[in-house]
Amino acid sequence: MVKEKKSNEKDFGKELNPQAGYSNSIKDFHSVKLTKIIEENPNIKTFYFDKQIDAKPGQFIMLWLPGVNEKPFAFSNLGKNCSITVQKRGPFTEELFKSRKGTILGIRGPFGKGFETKGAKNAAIIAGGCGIAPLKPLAEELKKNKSKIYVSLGVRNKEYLFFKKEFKKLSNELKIFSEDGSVGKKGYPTEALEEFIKSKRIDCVFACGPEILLKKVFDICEKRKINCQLSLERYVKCAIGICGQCAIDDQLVCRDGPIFSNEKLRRLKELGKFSRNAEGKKSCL
Amino acid sequence: MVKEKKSNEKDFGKELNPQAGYSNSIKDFHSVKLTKIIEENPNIKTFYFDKQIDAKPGQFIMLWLPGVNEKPFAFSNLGKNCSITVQKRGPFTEELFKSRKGTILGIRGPFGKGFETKGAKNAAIIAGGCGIAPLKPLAEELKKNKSKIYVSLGVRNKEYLFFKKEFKKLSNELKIFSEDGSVGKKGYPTEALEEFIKSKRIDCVFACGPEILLKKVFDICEKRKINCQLSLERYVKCAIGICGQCAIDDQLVCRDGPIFSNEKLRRLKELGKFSRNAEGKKSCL
Amino acid sequence: MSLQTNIAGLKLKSPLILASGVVGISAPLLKRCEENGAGAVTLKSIGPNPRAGHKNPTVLALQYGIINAVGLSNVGYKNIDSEIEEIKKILKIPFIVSIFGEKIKDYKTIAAHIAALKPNAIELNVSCPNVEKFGSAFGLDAELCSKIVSDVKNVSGSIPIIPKLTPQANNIADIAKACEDAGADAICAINTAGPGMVIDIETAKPMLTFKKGGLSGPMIKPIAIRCVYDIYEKVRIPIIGTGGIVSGKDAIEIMQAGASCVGIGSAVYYNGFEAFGKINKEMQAWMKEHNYKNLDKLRGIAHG
Amino acid sequence: MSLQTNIAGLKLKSPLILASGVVGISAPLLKRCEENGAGAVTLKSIGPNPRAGHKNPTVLALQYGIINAVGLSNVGYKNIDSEIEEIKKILKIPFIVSIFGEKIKDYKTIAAHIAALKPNAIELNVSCPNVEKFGSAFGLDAELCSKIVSDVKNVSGSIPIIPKLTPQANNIADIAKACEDAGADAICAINTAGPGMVIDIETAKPMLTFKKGGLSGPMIKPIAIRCVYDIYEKVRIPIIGTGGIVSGKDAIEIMQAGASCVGIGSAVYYNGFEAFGKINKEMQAWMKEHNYKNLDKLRGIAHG
Ligand SMILES: Cc1cc2nc3c(=O)[nH]c(=O)nc-3n(C[C@H](O)[C@H](O)[C@H](O)COP(=O)(O)OP(=O)(O)OC[C@H]3O[C@@H](n4cnc5c(N)ncnc54)[C@H](O)[C@@H]3O)c2cc1C
Ligand SMILES: Cc1cc2nc3c(=O)[nH]c(=O)nc-3n(C[C@H](O)[C@H](O)[C@H](O)COP(=O)(O)OP(=O)(O)OC[C@H]3O[C@@H](n4cnc5c(N)ncnc54)[C@H](O)[C@@H]3O)c2cc1C
Ligand SMILES: Cc1cc2nc3c(=O)[nH]c(=O)nc-3n(C[C@H](O)[C@H](O)[C@H](O)COP(=O)(O)O)c2cc1C
Ligand SMILES: Cc1cc2nc3c(=O)[nH]c(=O)nc-3n(C[C@H](O)[C@H](O)[C@H](O)COP(=O)(O)O)c2cc1C
Ligand code: FES
Ligand code: FES
Repeated sequence: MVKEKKSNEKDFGKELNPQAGYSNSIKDFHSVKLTKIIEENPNIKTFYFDKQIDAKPGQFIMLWLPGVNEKPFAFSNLGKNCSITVQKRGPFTEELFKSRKGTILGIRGPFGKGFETKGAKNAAIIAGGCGIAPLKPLAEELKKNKSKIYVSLGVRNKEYLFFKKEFKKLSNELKIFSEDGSVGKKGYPTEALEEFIKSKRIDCVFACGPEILLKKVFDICEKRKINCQLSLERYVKCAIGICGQCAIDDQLVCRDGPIFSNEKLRRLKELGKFSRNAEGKKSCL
Repeated sequence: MVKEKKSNEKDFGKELNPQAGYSNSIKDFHSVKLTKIIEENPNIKTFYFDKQIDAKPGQFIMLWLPGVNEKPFAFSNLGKNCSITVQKRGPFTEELFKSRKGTILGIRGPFGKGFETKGAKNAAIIAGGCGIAPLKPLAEELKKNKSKIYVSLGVRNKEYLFFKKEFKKLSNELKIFSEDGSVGKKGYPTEALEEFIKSKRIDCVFACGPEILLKKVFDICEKRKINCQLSLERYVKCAIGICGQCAIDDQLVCRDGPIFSNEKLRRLKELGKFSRNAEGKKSCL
Repeated sequence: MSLQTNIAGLKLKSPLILASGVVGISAPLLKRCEENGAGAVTLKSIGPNPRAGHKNPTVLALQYGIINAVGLSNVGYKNIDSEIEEIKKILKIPFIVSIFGEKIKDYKTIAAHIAALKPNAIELNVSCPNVEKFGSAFGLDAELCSKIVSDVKNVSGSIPIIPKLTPQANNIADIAKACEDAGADAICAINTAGPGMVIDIETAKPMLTFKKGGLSGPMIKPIAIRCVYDIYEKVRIPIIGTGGIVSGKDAIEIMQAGASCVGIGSAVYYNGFEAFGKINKEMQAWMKEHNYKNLDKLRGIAHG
Repeated sequence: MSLQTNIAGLKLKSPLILASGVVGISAPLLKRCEENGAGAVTLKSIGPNPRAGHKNPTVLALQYGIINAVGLSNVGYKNIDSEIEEIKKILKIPFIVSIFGEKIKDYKTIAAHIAALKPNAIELNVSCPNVEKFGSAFGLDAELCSKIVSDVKNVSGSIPIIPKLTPQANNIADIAKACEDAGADAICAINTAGPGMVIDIETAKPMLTFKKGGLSGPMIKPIAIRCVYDIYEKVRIPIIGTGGIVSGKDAIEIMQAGASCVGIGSAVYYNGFEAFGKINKEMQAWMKEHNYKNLDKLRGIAHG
């Protein structure tokens, strides 16, 4: 279902115009300026870039803070005012949160395969935490396709919720859950899924968020024989399918994913169980 | 007049299809098999290749005898049955004369600019020695353009004449000269030029052959204010405009030439005077 | 028509061997290479201690190749046993374990540990910067290479030993010879070339966090061909020719230069795991066209 | 906006300097570079004796660069006087004479002869294989480089001396430092990389008659950037950054790495003599966009 970018063959030795660029420059690299930074809430900011980058919902970029590090983030807005929405977590995101409008950064991408929205007439969207971010452009595309959209968002607490207004507009129905009940219902966003499936003739489920959540979504979909497309996360280094770091079983999240659907998910023994750190060491999720 | 290939920019990092070719292979290189070898006379042979190479009359290739050397030769037939016609002169051509049908060689090219035939209604063709070779495809193109064609060929003696039949067919008038009178008139092919100019309203003169001949043609054309296009020879090494070896004044025969017309020829102080050997040493012609 | 080869006693159904450090960090990924047509696979180099490697960016695709400074991220040889057991369980083709040392003596220690796990061969990555020789690689020094090889041969029993050389050594053929004399069973050449650096001019910063990185892919093929050619003139043990091989014709070229097998690294970027099948097919097409029944007569014929 | 630069006492209107061996064999060709915007030009290296060089093919364009084994064809330093007189007559921009030796002592002899002709600078090509050290280049050995530079400084008077280094030296920065200590006025880096080899698989023959050749053009730019970066960290004399520069942005990149001037070689293949004007224009466009009035603040900023 999800469209495969089978090879980089066509990029291979792609015509380089010395008029415009460098000789032997980095592929898919864009120097970008931050044009706008929106504080969605104390822990989450949206960073807008000054370059239009053609991408599909679910695809991601590698954001480079020169001299610091480079990490993966999914698009939260596509097209002319493209953006990423980031949750502060550790050293990299903390450093990123210090940057201002006008700061120049680098991004590589887009990478990976995006969501496939064709054929989804009644779509359910299940998101947890900053997994909410890439599902907004997905909802926009679904809306453009005239799909019906049923959304369930889950967050730790009030302070982690974002894109509520946007999803309100985009969806036919929106449910919100929080772990502490500070916003929406107390509980987890999967709770709404069974209900959606029962009452809304859901034909495709899209989900992004913590892997326990995703595993749950997958199990429900398998039981109900419904298509699902999950956006998986693994430690991403090269993003070009060469270092192997982002593997889940024999699949590379950066290139075969990050979006996976039922047929492949079924084969993944590590789903919801193991992950790999920067050394390549496997550990339990 | 002559169309310039201004830059190799568009070749720069030209799409490489790993399906078809190598990574980082030689540009413009063709592995060819000799499909036919015609002995035009004891000193001259025509070698046909099994590859179609798109080229214009006057352009040349570098012919590679693996492990031996690589030297420049102009096309004597274009299109599907392309060929070069070679006069035996020294070690390289002697070695080449030993090759058989089926031999595999390499060629690089086409290089240089070709003759520009547009606008030539009454064309004179003056050729000396193996300079006859590239002027046959030129005559064919002129004929296709419906130009009138007046040809004067000069050779050392009977044993060096070739393409007589072909030129007979192609031309409106054909004159032949030899140094010893063993074929045609005794004398030099320039002798017919003044006469052609006088009686045939010649508007463009094409010439190839020894530089003394070319200088003579040029002087006549300048005096009469007639366009001319001369195919010059210099020691060609790289053929890609980088080693400088083929220079005549500030022009590179391999890239700016080998065809030059009046405006440029006028500026060439070395025309008919100096040439450079493989060391780069200038010497009198 | 057969693509079968032998190298250092191993029988391969294809001469294509996954190069170390490229996707080869786990049993399932190696299995996927096998399924796609690899004749053998090499694990990412394993060292004395767990290492996270350098900070990202560590691997960048250039127009004509790849630049990397992964920094030898690895779990450490003490933590690799279960992965190797898994590999032995699921893989049908031979697998090679690549090891590196921060100090000379590390090679012996790690090789002894790895040999006990019975891989089909051990590759010695002597091409990484190190502490003992002020940051330059062991692979630049014939004597050190010789010492490392004989140290390892003392503990590796019947397992073939394959030193992997760096093109930064100006006398790569002499180094290969020293390795052969010390008992090496094959040579792998080459590791990445350069090193190189790429600066983002907008921020005026080197793009790799480690600043410099090794070059691989199409742009280094001429260097790999030259190295294999030079080594072939000096040694009799077989060579795994590695560097910029992305097509069947590339593979033929490096075998004509003297390689018995062909390492496949960056090609996985250009064509994904399908690179193996693609190159196998292209080799067969070329062989058919030229009436080769097998690869035996191809090796080293450019020296003729 | 100005592209003016100073290097070793020479004032250039553009930092672009024609690299040695590329079209620069005669006064009219150098003049054409000037007319197209070169800030200075370098002649093809001149040696002790007339040499025809290797048999063709000697220069081949690859997909991503050029491979050459011209073999130092030249007329010999005793036959260059009239060409240099002609150059002095018609050229307005500075010109640099590149020399090479087959033996150490050649450099001194040739430099003395050339210095008398008063070129604007003398470049020492220490990057060619030679007889004395078993076919490897003088440029691999810091001591030999130091000796060559001080020998030449003894006979060159006030004429600036610019050793040109090879990236085959693993410690290129140390070699640059040795040259600086011996009195060099600037460093040119880099000469060709590799060497490489290309085999035609249909005839199974190396395509260069000399078999191996040096690599230049876009594919070596990351190596050139790294070398210039390393050298800049160790020496204070200016650097002519050379290797794979074909665009204005490339030129900016190598200056950010530490170059004061930029060598232009293979770019002449990609864009003809117009390469100079093109790169000048692109540099100016970039500078305008980034509010640079001149090049002073650009140099070495990637080290910040
Ligand atoms: C395909 C993909 C898309 C992503 N999209 C978003 C997004 O839109 N918004 C967002 O806030 N986050 C997103 N992430 C996660 C984001 O990459 C991490 O939050 C970020 O790297 C944390 O870095 P840190 O230094 O701030 O925190 P650290 O303290 O270093 O790490 C915190 C956690 O982040 C994860 N992480 C760290 N480094 C990486 C890495 N290189 N690759 C993957 N995960 C890593 C680990 O789970 C780690 O436990 C995405 C991850 C992937 C793989
Ligand atoms: C653009 C161009 C087109 C040519 N087309 C033809 C052609 O169609 N038919 C043909 O017979 N000859 C042609 N020549 C000349 C041909 O290249 C020489 O005849 C050949 O190189 C002789 O080599 P040799 O070893 O046999 O003789 P040698 O004894 O080496 O040389 C004989 C003479 O050939 C010339 N020559 C030698 N090497 C070269 C070189 N690398 N470049 C240019 N001239 C050289 C010199 O004038 C020399 O004096 C052409 C030359 C040029 C430059
Ligand atoms: C991302 C990456 C990581 C690598 N890691 C290792 C490694 O750990 N050990 C090793 O010996 N070689 C390593 N290499 C070098 C490759 O094995 C191979 O020798 C080199 O890339 C040249 O081959 P290629 O052009 O086919 O990629 C690595 C190469 C790349 C691109
Ligand atoms: C055909 C050719 C001939 C060269 N000849 C010389 C030479 O004689 N002396 C020298 O110092 N460098 C010589 N070089 C090296 C260049 O001067 C330059 O250092 C190298 O090509 C890298 O720069 P580029 O990538 O801009 O070409 C030559 C390069 C080429 C391509
Ligand atoms: S991050 Fe390197 S293979 Fe996916
Ligand atoms: S032959 Fe090299 S420039 Fe023309």
